[in-house]
Amino acid sequence: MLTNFITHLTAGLLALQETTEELLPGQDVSPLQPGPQFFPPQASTTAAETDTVYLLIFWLCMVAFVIIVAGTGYFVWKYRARDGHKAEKTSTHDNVLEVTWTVIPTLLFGVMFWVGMKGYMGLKQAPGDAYPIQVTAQKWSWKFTYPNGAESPELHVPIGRPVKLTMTSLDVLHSLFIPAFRVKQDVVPGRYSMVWFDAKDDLIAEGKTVRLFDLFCTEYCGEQHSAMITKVHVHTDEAFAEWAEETANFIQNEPAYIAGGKQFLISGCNACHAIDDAAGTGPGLGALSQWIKDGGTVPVTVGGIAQDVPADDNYLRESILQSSAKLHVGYANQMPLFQGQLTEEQLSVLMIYIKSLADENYRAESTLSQLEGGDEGGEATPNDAESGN
Amino acid sequence: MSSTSTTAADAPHDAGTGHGDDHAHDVTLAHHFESHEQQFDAGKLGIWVFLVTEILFFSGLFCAYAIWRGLHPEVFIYSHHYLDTFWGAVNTVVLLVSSLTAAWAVRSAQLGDQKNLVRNLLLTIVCAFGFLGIKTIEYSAKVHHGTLPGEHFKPHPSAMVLVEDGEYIGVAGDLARKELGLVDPEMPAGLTEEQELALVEARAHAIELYSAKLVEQADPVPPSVPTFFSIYFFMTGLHGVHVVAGIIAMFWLLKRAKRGDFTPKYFGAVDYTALYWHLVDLIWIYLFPLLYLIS
Amino acid sequence: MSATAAHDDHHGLAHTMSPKMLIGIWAALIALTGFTVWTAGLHLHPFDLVIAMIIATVKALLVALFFMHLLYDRPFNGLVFMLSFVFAAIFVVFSMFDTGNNQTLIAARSEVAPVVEEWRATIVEEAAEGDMEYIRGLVDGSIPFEHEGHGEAAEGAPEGDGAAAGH
Amino acid sequence: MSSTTQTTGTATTAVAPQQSSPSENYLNCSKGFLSWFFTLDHKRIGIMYLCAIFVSFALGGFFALALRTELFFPGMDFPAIGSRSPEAVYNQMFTLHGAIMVFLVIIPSIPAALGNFVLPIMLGQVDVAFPRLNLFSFHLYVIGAIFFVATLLGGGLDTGWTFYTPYSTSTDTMVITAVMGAFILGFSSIFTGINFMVTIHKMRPPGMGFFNMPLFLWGMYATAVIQVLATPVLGITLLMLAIERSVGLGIFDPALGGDPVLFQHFFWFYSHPAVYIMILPGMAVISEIISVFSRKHIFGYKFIAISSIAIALFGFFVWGHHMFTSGQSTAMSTIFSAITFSVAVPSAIKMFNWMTTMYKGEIVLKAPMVWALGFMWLFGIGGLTGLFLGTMNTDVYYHDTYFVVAHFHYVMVGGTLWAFFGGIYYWWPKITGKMYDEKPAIIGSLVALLGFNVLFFPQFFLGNMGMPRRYADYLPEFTLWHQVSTIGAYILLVGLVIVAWNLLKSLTSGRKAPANPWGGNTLEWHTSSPPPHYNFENSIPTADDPYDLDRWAWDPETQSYVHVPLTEADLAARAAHPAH
Repeated sequence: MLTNFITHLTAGLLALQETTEELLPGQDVSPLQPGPQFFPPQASTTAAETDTVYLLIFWLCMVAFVIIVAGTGYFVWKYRARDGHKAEKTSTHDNVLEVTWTVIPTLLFGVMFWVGMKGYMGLKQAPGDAYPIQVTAQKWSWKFTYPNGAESPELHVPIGRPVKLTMTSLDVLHSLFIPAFRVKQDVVPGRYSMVWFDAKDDLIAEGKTVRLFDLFCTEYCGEQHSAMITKVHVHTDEAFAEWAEETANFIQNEPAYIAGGKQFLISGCNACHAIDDAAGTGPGLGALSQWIKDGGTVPVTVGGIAQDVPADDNYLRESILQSSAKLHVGYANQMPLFQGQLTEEQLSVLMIYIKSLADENYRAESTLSQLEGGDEGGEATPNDAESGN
Repeated sequence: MSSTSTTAADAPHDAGTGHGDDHAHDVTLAHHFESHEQQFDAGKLGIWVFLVTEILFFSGLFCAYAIWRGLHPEVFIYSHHYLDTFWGAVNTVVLLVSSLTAAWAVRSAQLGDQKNLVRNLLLTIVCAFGFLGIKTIEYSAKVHHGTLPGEHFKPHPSAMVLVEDGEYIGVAGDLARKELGLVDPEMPAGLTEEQELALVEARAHAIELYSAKLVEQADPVPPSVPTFFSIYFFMTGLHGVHVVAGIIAMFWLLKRAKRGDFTPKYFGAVDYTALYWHLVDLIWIYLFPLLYLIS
Repeated sequence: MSATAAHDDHHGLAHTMSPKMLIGIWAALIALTGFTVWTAGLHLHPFDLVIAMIIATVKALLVALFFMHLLYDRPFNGLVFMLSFVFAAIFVVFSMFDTGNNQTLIAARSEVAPVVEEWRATIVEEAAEGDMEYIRGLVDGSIPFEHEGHGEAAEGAPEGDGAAAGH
Repeated sequence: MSSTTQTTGTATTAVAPQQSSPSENYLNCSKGFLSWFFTLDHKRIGIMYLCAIFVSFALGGFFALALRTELFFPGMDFPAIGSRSPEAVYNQMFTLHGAIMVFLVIIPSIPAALGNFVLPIMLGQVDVAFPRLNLFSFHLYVIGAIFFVATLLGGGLDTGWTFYTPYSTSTDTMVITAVMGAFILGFSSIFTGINFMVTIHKMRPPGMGFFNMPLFLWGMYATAVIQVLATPVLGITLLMLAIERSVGLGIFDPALGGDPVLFQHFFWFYSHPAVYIMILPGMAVISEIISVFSRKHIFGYKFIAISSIAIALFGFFVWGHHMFTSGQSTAMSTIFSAITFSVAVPSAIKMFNWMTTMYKGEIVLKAPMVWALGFMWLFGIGGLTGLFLGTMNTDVYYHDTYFVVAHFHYVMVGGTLWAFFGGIYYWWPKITGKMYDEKPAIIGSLVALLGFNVLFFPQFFLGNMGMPRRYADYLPEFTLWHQVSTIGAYILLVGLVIVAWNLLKSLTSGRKAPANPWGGNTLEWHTSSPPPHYNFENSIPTADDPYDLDRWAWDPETQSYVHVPLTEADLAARAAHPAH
């Protein structure tokens, strides 16, 4: 642990200097006006109201806090025990005072409740013409589905238009949080929850087409909870239309192993699986790919009994759709079932991609960082960083 | 709940406060109490507060029940056909009898009537065992039907509720018995044990097949039926645990009563246990209609 | 000590119930039990639940007031007891209200419980192949029953393997 | 019910306590492990709780430091343990930190440890109403703690202390063991509550009506009300969770048609009132300390007393404010938000009354008062930041971010733990019969205060920046404040080490404590330090106005306060102005 720590000490200090990040084509990174008091920029139409409510309460609290600290501090100094000073007999109760400091806070609290409630109602009622996006969360990835059938692991939205997310989870509770938009909503298995926002239309400068914001999972969901971070891409209208069109048809339009790599990201496989041999929450897939290529075997447990099974297409297919059937030795049964979640088409490109990992001819083109550099791209997850080591 | 301390207590007895009752050697008064009255009242408040915690404890289950019944009324209407109202009612009566004897035990203790105290306690214990016995009959029927909670819910095909013209007509196995004239099947005389067994099996099998045939007439089974049985077993099971605890307490009282511990000045333990027992009864008074009398 | 009813004894530390009262209350409880079973049989939808609850509450009151001596006890004990119901009610009502509000959200995605689904599938499959004649034959003994477990016995059924009872 | 009449007439009969401590006291009247572990003496039980709580606190604190250390840099610094990844190790640590601190430390801290010691003596009694139940609840505490240790050793727990479904029903860690531990600890808490409630109701001494009770007892009473009303619901919830996990109950499981949000209702119905189980006793201790160390009668006694009860009762109506983003219906959220603010009012009332008590007093800055002042500031921040979380749209932003983490640590550590330490210093002479060294005590308190603020104040900034809680790793832009926070954790550690060293040292080298070192007028100061086995050597003093500090005068010779009987003039003054 100590060596780890020292490594990070140096790495961390270096990281502080390194701020350059690979940019997407057309990405706007010009600074936005930050929100008050460490808040991120107000990037949605409702953000300003939340911040105003915050500031109102903040200043009221400051007044109260100054009264407490200054009052106690002054009394401690003024009435400190010392020679010649005696406690004075004062009244032990005063109903007028009591009523005063009961009524005034009550009224102020009433104001806070009221403004907070008004803001909340605004967050709850999506405009009727909102652009609908379906959100499916699972350990530990997001999948966003758009009306034209496009799917993506990162959220893409058009600028200046209300967007309504209808969300559900396939396993445990998650929570979608976009700080810059000041919205958060739990994603509950077994029901739909809704959140809406409208990205302000002055976020992207002339000549640029996209701006990125962070999107976090804020409901604790297990091991890789802290890696369940993704990006929101706010596109200009034309760029969004183009992106949606391209993404909806990527399986048809791209070579299978490239499309498979994108599907790999969309399905969130990269949250647990490295594409080389590195172990994550799940086994690295490079080794498996090699085994399949070599006609080798995989050490698995079936119903608790360890055995070696042939590494072939059927094994791969079964492991994707129903991983619990043959569990790779040394890993917990954590993987979600993809049965019914993937079309045959998606499954086949995914399998082609995984099998291509062992193949020199494809590897260079189909590595994830390469894919992420495109429209799908964005923040490298900690796992990718690991696999790069 | 009793707070009496049998450890001899020679507390400093408060001459200064004017409560100089001479009770230093009264083993029925704990050293930290001033008087029997204070001791009794403290215990009584204690047990009432304990009963409050019991009610809130059960309230969680009643809440789950209420919410589930609100969400899925069809499940409750469907599933309650598995519960036997007859045995439920009999058990209610058994518990009411035990409540009477428990209350009477308190009266006997208050009057110092040791013989009646012992007798009433015994009767209460008998009723409590009777209650558990009947519960066992009901539970074994559930086990037989496979209508167990949650993931253990694997009902036997003959244990399916059937519907005709939107009306529930009963559990398939029961209907099959009626239809096939198997309501009290008599064994032909002179069969070997093996043949008897075979016949029983044949009949059981027939019932199964018959009920399976009827299934087609049934409306879709409501989802979440297993949860009804979860709630049923949880509520009645927890209640059963309380009955067992009551029995243990009652045996302890019985032992002390026989020893002659209780006097008109000192009968708190009997009173407190009886209060607990009445609460167990009271909870059943609600469980019975909520689980058995749904229509 | 607390209030006492004129016709009741009062011994020592607490109120004592007379045998007459005890039996009377008990008889009332039994009668109410019979009554509630009877009303349940009448299928007075949608009032059946309300009626059953009113009867249960009357019974509970009888038990609490007399068997538990609340009527004669210190009022504070009664207050404490009542308080528990108030708080239980807050808990149940608030939770129910919220869940009731969300019912549509839940219903939108509620899936049929897999276990029930599976169960139905097997039964329907089995039922399709059943045959009354065969069943009657089994019962009256005209069709011999091989006692070698259900599965094999069922295979003798005219139409089929589907009738194999799943155990 | 009790009478509230004054008993000024009998007050003169109060006898000054013996200044010379009797040779035999509760500490040395019997010896051996069993004489402690199976004692019925509330004082010994209180001390055993105190020790157990300190051990748990050390364990929980160790986890906290490990977490903070890991968070010093972005990236994972924990080693993988067995098949558990570094992230999984982190998750288990924050879970156990939370569970241990909540269930084993904060909830029992003041009621079970200090309350057990002080409450019967304050009432002039030999013991609590049910001594064996009291011992039983301590044994339950130990058993519950053993379950937690078993969880720790047997595979850990990674659900967070909140046990939210369906994660808790699907994870492969030792949820059932931990849940059973919490269940048992819940009953320990319930039995303590029953005991205190009955003791306060039925065993007040002559002359002590409800409105003559020390405010500490009011706090204990309000706490007991919550313990009795809320904890059973936690019990049944945890039982349901255990059964849900073992056989698939179906009530919380969406796969069986259940509703995971329902679990949150069940859980917070207990756990929100539970935060008042944590803070009310703290407020109770502070009410005592502020008055005694300002040498003034407490101001607004009735308002402080009733506000405790108000907090206890209102606390039951507000649990939904933990669920504004959970999928709770908008209508319920609105109702819960509105009621939430009603709980803030009584806390404000207390704060203002304490300040007014200090007004024109003679403020003695000894260790208990320093902790009490720290309490007022830290709880002030904790309480005020709570307003952002009760307000609906700001809560949507803050829910499950570091802002919440900072807020509840300000309340639970800055509030409860500060009051706990204040109370320990305040009653230390009474409990141990030894005086501690004043200077290191104050230094320890100030270092801890500094460390605490450096530790948790930056977390408000992190919250504003949008840093989610329960993250094993974070984005680089959060690095700076995480580092400041980690440094604060070590400063706090230094402060607490000074405190521990100071207290332990007093046991061996401390000056012998007089009966009344601070001049308090509650009944525990009327007996020797440490008290005899049955609390009062000769006679139990008649209860008087607990805040009439004029009854005690400083005697430089014995370095303690001595009792001053009421004069005719005092009696006349009282007749003219009844105290409350």
